[in-house]
Amino acid sequence: MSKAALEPVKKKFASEVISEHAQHGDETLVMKKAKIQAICEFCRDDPAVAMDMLSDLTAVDYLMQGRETRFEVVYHLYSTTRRHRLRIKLPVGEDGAEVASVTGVWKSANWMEREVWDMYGITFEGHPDLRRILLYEEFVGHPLRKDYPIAKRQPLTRREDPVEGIWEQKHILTGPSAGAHFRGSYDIE
Amino acid sequence: MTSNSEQLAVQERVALPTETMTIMMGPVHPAMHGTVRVVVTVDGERIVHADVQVGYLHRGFEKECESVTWGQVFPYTDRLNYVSPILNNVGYAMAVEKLLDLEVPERAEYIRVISGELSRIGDHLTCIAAIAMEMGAFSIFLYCVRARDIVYDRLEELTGARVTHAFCRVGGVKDDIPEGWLEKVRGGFDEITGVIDDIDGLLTKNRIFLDRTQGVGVVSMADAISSGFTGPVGRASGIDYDVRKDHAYGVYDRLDFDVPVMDAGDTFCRYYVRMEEVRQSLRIIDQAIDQIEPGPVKAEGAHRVVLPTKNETYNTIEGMIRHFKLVVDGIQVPEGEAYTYVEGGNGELGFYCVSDGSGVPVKVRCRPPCFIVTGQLGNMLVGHTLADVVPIFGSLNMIGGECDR
Amino acid sequence: MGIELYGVDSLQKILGWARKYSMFKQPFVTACCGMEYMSTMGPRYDLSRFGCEFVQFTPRHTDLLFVVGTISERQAPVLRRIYDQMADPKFVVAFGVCASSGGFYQNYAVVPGIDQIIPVDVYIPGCPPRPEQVIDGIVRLQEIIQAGETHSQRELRQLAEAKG
Amino acid sequence: MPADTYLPLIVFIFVGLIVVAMFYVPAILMGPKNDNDVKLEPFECGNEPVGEPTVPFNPRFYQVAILFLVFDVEIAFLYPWLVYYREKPTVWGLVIMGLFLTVLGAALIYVVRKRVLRWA
Repeated sequence: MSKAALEPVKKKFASEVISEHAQHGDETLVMKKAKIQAICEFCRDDPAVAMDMLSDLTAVDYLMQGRETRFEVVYHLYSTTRRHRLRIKLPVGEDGAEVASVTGVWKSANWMEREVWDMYGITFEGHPDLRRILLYEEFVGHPLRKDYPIAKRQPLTRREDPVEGIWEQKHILTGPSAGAHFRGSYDIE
Repeated sequence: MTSNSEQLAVQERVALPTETMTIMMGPVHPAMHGTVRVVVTVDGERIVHADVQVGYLHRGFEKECESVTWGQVFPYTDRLNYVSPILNNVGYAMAVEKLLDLEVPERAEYIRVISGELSRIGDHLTCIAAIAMEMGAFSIFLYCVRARDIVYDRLEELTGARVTHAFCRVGGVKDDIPEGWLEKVRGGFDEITGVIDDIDGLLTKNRIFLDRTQGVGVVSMADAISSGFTGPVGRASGIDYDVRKDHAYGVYDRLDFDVPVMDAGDTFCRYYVRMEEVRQSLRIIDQAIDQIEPGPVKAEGAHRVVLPTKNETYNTIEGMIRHFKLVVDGIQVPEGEAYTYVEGGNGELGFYCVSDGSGVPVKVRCRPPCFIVTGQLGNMLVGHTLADVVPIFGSLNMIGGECDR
Repeated sequence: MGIELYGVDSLQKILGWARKYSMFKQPFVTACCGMEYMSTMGPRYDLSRFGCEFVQFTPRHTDLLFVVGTISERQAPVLRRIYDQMADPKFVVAFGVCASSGGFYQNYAVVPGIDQIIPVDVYIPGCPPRPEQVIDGIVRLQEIIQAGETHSQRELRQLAEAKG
Repeated sequence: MPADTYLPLIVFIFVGLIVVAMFYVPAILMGPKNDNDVKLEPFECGNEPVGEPTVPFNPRFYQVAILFLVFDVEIAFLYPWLVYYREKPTVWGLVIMGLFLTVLGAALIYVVRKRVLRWA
């Protein structure tokens, strides 16, 4: 986490930098989201920075903390040659939550961006096939948003769904309570 | 003669056009570990396109972490990479300790190293068992499971559970080592080494195994770096990056071990790097057992973080209040964010934790090494035959819990 | 329809004995319980001592659906389809707390217990259950089979009769 | 020497049928029948079946099947000839089988030279 990673980027994209800190030793740059592709290409190609691996890409929802821009997309970059790291954070507003995709720069971004789209609803324009990765297509909404209730289920199938043929009528047992409705005990002895 | 077969091929393509067939190697498939569906478009036997669909074991890890206190997240981290659970515990514990700037006593670090390396041996043994069994070598599966049961016995004696240990705590580990445990751990070494040598003899020179794994699923070093390959899969493609060596955390700088790196980048290398790493882990545990000294197991004097001992809780009012506050409101982690990374079973296992000062985390992001590796499975499969899907997928060691979280 | 045999006691005993000691297992393995399932199948705990060793991955050749691990909402239709495609007589064992009740994943992603989707005969608690618990669950199921109709069979039969 | 009666053959076939019936008839009689439409669909790893199975694929696979058939039947013909030849080794028998083997040997050489199977 040496300073060497942060200075060149800050010098080159001074206009983009919003703020900078090094909490707990993690060099972090908070930047505007407009030129993220150029920044990432610079990070990868510049010999002094040489971030040839995108270690992690995720987003954070600051709805409860009352920030003006709700989301924040976080990139963790790593250099296998220089052995140093850098974190880039892009504040992203809620309406029109859109960031340029960096799959062109690193191949590992492909699935991570799909997961951020699936979980937070932040679209990555320029992504080869942006579709849900962890949830099923019929799922409505983005679960990791703070305003999505944790237990709001959208079941694909339940026991009483008719299977053609034998299960057509409602199943004969009492209603589908929390799965504990037929604890019959078998008197075997 | 060869021109003759080219003409033959050209005539065929013109006269007898063929169509591709879509085959679903779905979640219920012996080689797909139950949670991945690969929709393969096949021309004859050659794979033209493979769409890998994961998410069948998405259990909402992050959503659950955002609704429990910092201390209660540990059981969830067990079930991320459930093949080497203690490595996840250590990763998450270090992330919170980084946020708290907390010092962990040396003995706790050594216990974390010993149990973590035991967990890593279990991970590699399970992966080798899966690779071999899916290619028909069922006896290797039985050898590996027998050796892994030894590891599970030692970890059960230490933590109380065979698979889901929840052994680490913020600021150290749950309990000290039971009596005579270290000798038992060392006693199990020769059996594990015996099993590894048996597998070496059976598989590494086995003609069928070599033909099916060498030169299959090759990933060049440049591709591997751009695709974020870390861990055994990355080291098999030539990336000399091991978090324990390059960013030594805990007491790894006092232990010497070497990092096996091969550069062919095919399925055989991924298998062989894991075999070598089991031996290195045994070496690490051996040295750690020699270097460990008695001492406290939890951070001293960190009243706001570490639970008081049982007799303090029941006999003193301060202990009881402290215990009550810690359990109900959780550890009050100061506001901020931190990213720590450890060498997990499949690679760089990172934890990015964000806290807003309350007892409940805002975000606990786990960097899933096998999710990022499986992302490239689609490109690796193109051009291979249908039978190669099994060894390639087996060698990536995709674990459902860590991949889908 | 099968000949009404449940009346003939001695033949039913033979039938129960034959079915209980020759169960072909469809391991529907998804999550951490899979590790304990491997240990149960391994040489040390060895589930095959109870006649329940042979592992088949197609529902056509199996009569015991061993649901091992968490069933997420995305996996539910797959589980339902596998259960429907299994040959009769079929039994279902829920292996582990996540399969029995969703475990400590009570959220949008996980089915709260597979009895929300298919009828279950034996629930094995534990997260993951120890191999001994699994063997006890299998022995429990064998007792139920020996006693005649298991729960899911009775339900299927009643529904078949109700359908006429 | 032709067997004077065919009784052993009939008994052999009859016992075979009995054993087969022993497995199938009880299963058909005593097995519960709960058919539904999903059960009759093809099994595709837990998904709805996609695409139709009869897709025109490469004729090379058909070629491999035919080649196997030819050489397998050749071995099938060798067995009775060998048993018979061992009892009464005549030159004429050798000539006939030699002719048979040379024809098939030529076919094998042709296949190898044409590199028909070299399409991996």
